[in-house]
Amino acid sequence: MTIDVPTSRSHRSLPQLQPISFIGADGQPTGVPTDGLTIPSDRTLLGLYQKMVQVRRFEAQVTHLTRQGRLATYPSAAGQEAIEVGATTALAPGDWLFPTYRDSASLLTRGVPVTEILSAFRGDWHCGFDPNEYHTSPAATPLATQTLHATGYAMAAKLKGEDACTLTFLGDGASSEGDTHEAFNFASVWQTPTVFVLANNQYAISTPLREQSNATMLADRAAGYGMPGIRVDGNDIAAVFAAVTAALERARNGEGPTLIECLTYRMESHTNSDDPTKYRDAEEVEHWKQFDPIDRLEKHLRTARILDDATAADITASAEELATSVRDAMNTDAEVDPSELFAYVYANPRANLATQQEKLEAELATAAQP
Amino acid sequence: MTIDVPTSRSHRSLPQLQPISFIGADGQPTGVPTDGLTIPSDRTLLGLYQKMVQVRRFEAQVTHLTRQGRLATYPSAAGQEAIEVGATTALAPGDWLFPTYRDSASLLTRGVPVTEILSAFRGDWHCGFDPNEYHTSPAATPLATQTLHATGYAMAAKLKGEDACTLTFLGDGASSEGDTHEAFNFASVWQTPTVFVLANNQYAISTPLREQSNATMLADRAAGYGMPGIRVDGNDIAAVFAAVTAALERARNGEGPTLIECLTYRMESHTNSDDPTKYRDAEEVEHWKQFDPIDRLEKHLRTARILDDATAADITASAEELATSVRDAMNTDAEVDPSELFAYVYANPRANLATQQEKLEAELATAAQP
Amino acid sequence: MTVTTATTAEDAPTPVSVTMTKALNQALRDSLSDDENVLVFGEDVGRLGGVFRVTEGLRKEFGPERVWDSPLAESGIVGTAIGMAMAGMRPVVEMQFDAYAYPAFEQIVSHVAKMRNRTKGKVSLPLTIRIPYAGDIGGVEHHSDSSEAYWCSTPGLTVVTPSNPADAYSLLRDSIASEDPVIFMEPKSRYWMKDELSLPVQTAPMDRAQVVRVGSDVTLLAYGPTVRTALAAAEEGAEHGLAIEVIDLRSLSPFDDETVSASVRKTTRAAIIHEAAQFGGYGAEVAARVTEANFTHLSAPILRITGFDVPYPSPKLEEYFLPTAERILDALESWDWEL
Amino acid sequence: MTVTTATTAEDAPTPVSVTMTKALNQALRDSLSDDENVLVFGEDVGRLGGVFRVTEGLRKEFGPERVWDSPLAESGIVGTAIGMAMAGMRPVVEMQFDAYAYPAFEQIVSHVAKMRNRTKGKVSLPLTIRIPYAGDIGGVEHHSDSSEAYWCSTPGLTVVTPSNPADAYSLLRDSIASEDPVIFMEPKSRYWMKDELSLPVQTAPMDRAQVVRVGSDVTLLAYGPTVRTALAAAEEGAEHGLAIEVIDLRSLSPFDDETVSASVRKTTRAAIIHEAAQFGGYGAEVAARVTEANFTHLSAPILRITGFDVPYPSPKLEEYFLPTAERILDALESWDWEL
Ligand SMILES: Cc1ncc(C[n+]2csc(CCOP(=O)(O)OP(=O)(O)O)c2C)c(N)n1
Ligand SMILES: Cc1ncc(C[n+]2csc(CCOP(=O)(O)OP(=O)(O)O)c2C)c(N)n1
Ligand SMILES: [Mg+2]
Ligand SMILES: [Mg+2]
Repeated sequence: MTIDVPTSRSHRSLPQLQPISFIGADGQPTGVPTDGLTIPSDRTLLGLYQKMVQVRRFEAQVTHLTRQGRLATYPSAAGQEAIEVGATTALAPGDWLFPTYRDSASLLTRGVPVTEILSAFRGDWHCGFDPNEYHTSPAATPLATQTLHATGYAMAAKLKGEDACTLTFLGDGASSEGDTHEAFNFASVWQTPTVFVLANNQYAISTPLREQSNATMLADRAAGYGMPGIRVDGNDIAAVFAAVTAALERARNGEGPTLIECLTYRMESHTNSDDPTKYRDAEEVEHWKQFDPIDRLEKHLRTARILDDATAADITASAEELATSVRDAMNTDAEVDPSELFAYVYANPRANLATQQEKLEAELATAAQP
Repeated sequence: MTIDVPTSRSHRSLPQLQPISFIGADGQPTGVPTDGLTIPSDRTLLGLYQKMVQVRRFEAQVTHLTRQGRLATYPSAAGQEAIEVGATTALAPGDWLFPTYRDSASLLTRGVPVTEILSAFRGDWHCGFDPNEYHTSPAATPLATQTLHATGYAMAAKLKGEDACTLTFLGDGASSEGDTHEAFNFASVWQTPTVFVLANNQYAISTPLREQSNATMLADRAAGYGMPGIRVDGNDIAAVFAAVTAALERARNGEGPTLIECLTYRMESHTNSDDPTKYRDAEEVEHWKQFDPIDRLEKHLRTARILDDATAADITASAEELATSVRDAMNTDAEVDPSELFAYVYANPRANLATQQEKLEAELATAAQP
Repeated sequence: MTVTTATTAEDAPTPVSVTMTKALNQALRDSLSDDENVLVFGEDVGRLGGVFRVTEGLRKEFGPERVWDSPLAESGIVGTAIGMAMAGMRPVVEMQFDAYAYPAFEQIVSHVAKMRNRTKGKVSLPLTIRIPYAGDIGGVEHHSDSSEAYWCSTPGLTVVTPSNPADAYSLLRDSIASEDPVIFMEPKSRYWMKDELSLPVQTAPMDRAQVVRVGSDVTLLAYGPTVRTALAAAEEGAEHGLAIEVIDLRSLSPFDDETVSASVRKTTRAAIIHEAAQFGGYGAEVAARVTEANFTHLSAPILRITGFDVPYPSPKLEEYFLPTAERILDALESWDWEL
Repeated sequence: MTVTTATTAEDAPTPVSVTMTKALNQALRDSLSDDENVLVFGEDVGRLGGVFRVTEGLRKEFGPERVWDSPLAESGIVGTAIGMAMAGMRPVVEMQFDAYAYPAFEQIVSHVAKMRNRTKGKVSLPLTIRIPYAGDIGGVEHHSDSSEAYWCSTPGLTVVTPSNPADAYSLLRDSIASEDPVIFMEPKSRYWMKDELSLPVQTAPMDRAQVVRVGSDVTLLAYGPTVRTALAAAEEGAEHGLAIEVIDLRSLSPFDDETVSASVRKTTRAAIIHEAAQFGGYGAEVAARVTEANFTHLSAPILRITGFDVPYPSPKLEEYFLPTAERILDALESWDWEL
């Protein structure tokens, strides 16, 4: 006679080893089993392609401006465009996005204006946009903390009977933080409509994945929470988009959260102040170039005759337009108002802040005198 | 062409669904597959039986004294004796144990004197014993924090080339804390000789397991760290002892950590100030009585003719002796010395503490005057 | 000191004896009734009604979609509460004991405190974090911390603490209604304190201190668990001809400079009483700011009568650690009263 | 202000220009060489040498078994360091930025600070937690916190902070050698500050403050990043005939009452300067205790010249937030100098 503990009927299996991928690095179908996912239509892929080209141009431009000193710092997602664009595009407008410092490209995809995206990195103000307008949380810098916000937001939506799902990005490094565990667990216990998109770019600053985790894959974590986990080629936007779309559909149907591990590689340094030669070889970076997310989609679209030279030229032109607008935006220095230091700390006004503000204003007035 | 990410050859599989159990609740062999574990010898089982009887008597006696007000509070492990005794006995003397508030029985098994175990609950001093003497950390109250200490200690042992392993207990509730995740991850990445014994007693105070986790089983977590996980019937000490022994052997061989989930049930209230009728039925408690760890081992040992009435009487007598010594120990009130408030805070003496101590001593001297 | 809401003579409710626990419970019940966005969750706050029974009966009354037991993880509790508040809810979460808020420290300090500021006021977080604090109940280690200094030194947080049932009700309702996130600190040793009271009750505004005993010789500043101690000292002082004024701070952040300065300018002497250790404790801020604002009016330095600079002790040593009425009176004697 | 270890004239090393980063690096190197129990680990401290390059070259020199990159989890880093210290090691861990020590808050406050006390001295935790703190380097949000108040109000912790390369070396070596756990706070904006120096160097004992400029009119108390600011103010003050004494506190906990009181009794006026917000900041403790100990000697209240009571601002607003030499001199003017 053995003990009988009720066994939950939750999701329990380890993801397939081979990352799901529709379009190979050579632009050809990979033939990898797809775990029920279907490749997006060529129309959809063309749209995603266009956005990726824009995003890449954006990243390049901002990185350049940062080197010139127009921005204090900038963490580029160059090389990870398929994740930024693929995951974000799958969202409905009413869904909420919970990005990190690395995800400016997702903000761009979400429609946040350039100056508002770059506010933090230019040093104007922490969050430059109105989260409620774009249904997008301020980009989180304290790692993994946003995974819990995404879970909580989704829980509220669920309780209110609203349709909104949440999607949050996190990195391979952030996956080691306690908050990530707590978010996975809360989301699965509460069956919140949340999608966790783990951009596994092989490094947390200088720390390689093998010193971050001993798991065969990070998506293996999901089973321990009774949550579906899946691993996709994060440089194949068809796979990313399909996986996120399917996860959002499940979420909307009340079937709870999903963990999607997207394998990718950070092509740039961590931020402009990083020196990647200290911890990785030029060959490794070279090696990853062949898996470029844009190249392969371009090959696919050209083979499928969805993309021709004229369209490609239009797309490049519109990306150049964006780059110009970024340059222009960063050329005019934003005015900052020292009084704003005190304006938003509390909803209920405080005497000590008022006094300090007066002092500062008096000081500035004196300094302004001839 | 698909991306090629090196795949770690770490442990990757979900544990068998049926908890490993040698001796069924009826004292008969269960026939459950044992995943390579072997049942301990009857000699060993007799020793374990004796310790469990002692431990149960201890828990009953202390609970009784607590109800009488001799102790401030007491979290009993009644019903969980197989885990306390089975896991602790498997340790070598040089190994280190990292217990929690629930694990007084493991301290007893480790040889810590009764008054030193109960110091904290009687309100004398936080930790009543010398951790270095018993190779046992102070019992941790902040949940899950000790899992990291166990991992760190094991890492130091590994770095020093010492043979010591570490074992830590944690509960189903504690498994939700971020620290648990971090400990599993650090231990597996560093391949430390650590055994995590998760006593899943179905409740965290009032919170039932299904609101704590949506996983099929908590042992499923292990795969996500590339660590072996196993689930055993935590009320079958043969299974617990075998699993911990095997895990310690692997650990000593440099094969890294193991997670062992032990299914069990907390027969008493959380502590004496808890009221379990608010969250669980009497029937549920009744139901679990049939899986009692001591009853079944007694049946087995009697069937195997390892235990006869005379030995059983000896064992009961020695448990009674222990109970008497507990009563005696708790009847004499420990002296406390107010100056000790200041004695151990810092190794380097501090002027502010000296001043405060002087003040307190002056105050006490005045109060003592007729 | 407490005022019931205005009612006509006929339907004025008869005051009954109410514990602080009951008052808090009623405040949660009334907030849950009045605003469907209010949610209550945390460890054991559902079926059990919390380890101190503050949430007793609420799950039954409002259902598990409004009041529920969360998994055991404080960062998770606060972190998800942040998300819920972003979605327009007003979560009220419980940290089971003071030291068990520490796992949530990053979420509280880096997000709860800063969200409104970083979004230029676009996102408020109207959430309430209930923290039972302080000692004097014979708790084992890690169960008697007084963590107010951590929260008070964090810009963006509002920190309040009641010392009696009426304030417990009123301050908790105001905290839940506030657009700013509030750290609501509940003095464990006063949970079972009773007052004659009829609920609902609205006491002073949540950012004001209250003079709870008038005196002309000394001002004692106290909050939460030490208000009773200060009142006892005042009582005893009176027997020796010392007229002690006692102020219950109620709001630790913001600090009510106006009320306190008025009193100190009258008495010219003040002491702050708290359980937490002295070094870097909240009393340091009180002493520093009250001195700065009233330096020329002071006849003596502001004293801090507090716990010692050591970790909170085990139960048998508590009595030596905690500030008592005697210790307060002894300390007052240390002043040079001729000045 | 700095003293090189005694050597004979011949083999006295020639002082060279050393940054604080380099001095810290050398202190780690020398500690690793001298004691095989010293371990260095944390996020990116290995191959990269830390984001501020403080651990540069150490992995190469001592191997990945002494110096290595850990998984990214601060509670994990401190929690495992505790276990290692229990096993007799002397871990030195890095929190990458000040706000990223918060996930480790529970491990630091509930264990690091208390282990020795709870075991009656049987288990010491000789571990050093390095925390780069404060702002003035144009960091984005969460990269410029000054968290010293949290640690200083926690009994059981020792908190030190250097303001110059020589102290950086000496204090770090002393911290690693200490049986008590030390929070070692490194002022980010001073990392690249250079001094002529020959290492090794032993400056004042780690629990002592240092008078770094002598004056008779006012005492400025500063630490870490604000020492330079205070010295600049003193320089400027001298031009206006104000003789300002500057004390570098160095040790925040314990506080060197002796050195500070001696100075304050001489000058009768003091101000404490820090970057952190004022309310509940470390300056409150300084003002409170110095006032209490020297009340009758003071001609004016102790001023706190600090950051405002708001979250640390984004880079473009930093200059308005940070205490400057001008703001210090302005504040001193607010005193009634006739008193
Ligand atoms: C809690 C916390 N600890 C440390 C840091 C400092 N930090 C910023 S980014 C980073 C690496 C993150 O790596 P990963 O999660 O893989 O994301 P990636 O940068 O590769 O996109 C670190 C350590 C932080 N932001 N938050
Ligand atoms: C960090 C932390 N949070 C909350 C608590 C309060 N607490 C003490 S025991 C307990 C339940 C623990 O449940 P579990 O881990 O299953 O262990 P069990 O008591 O069942 O043995 C809680 C919530 C604590 N001690 N530490
Ligand atoms: Mg990464
Ligand atoms: Mg349990």
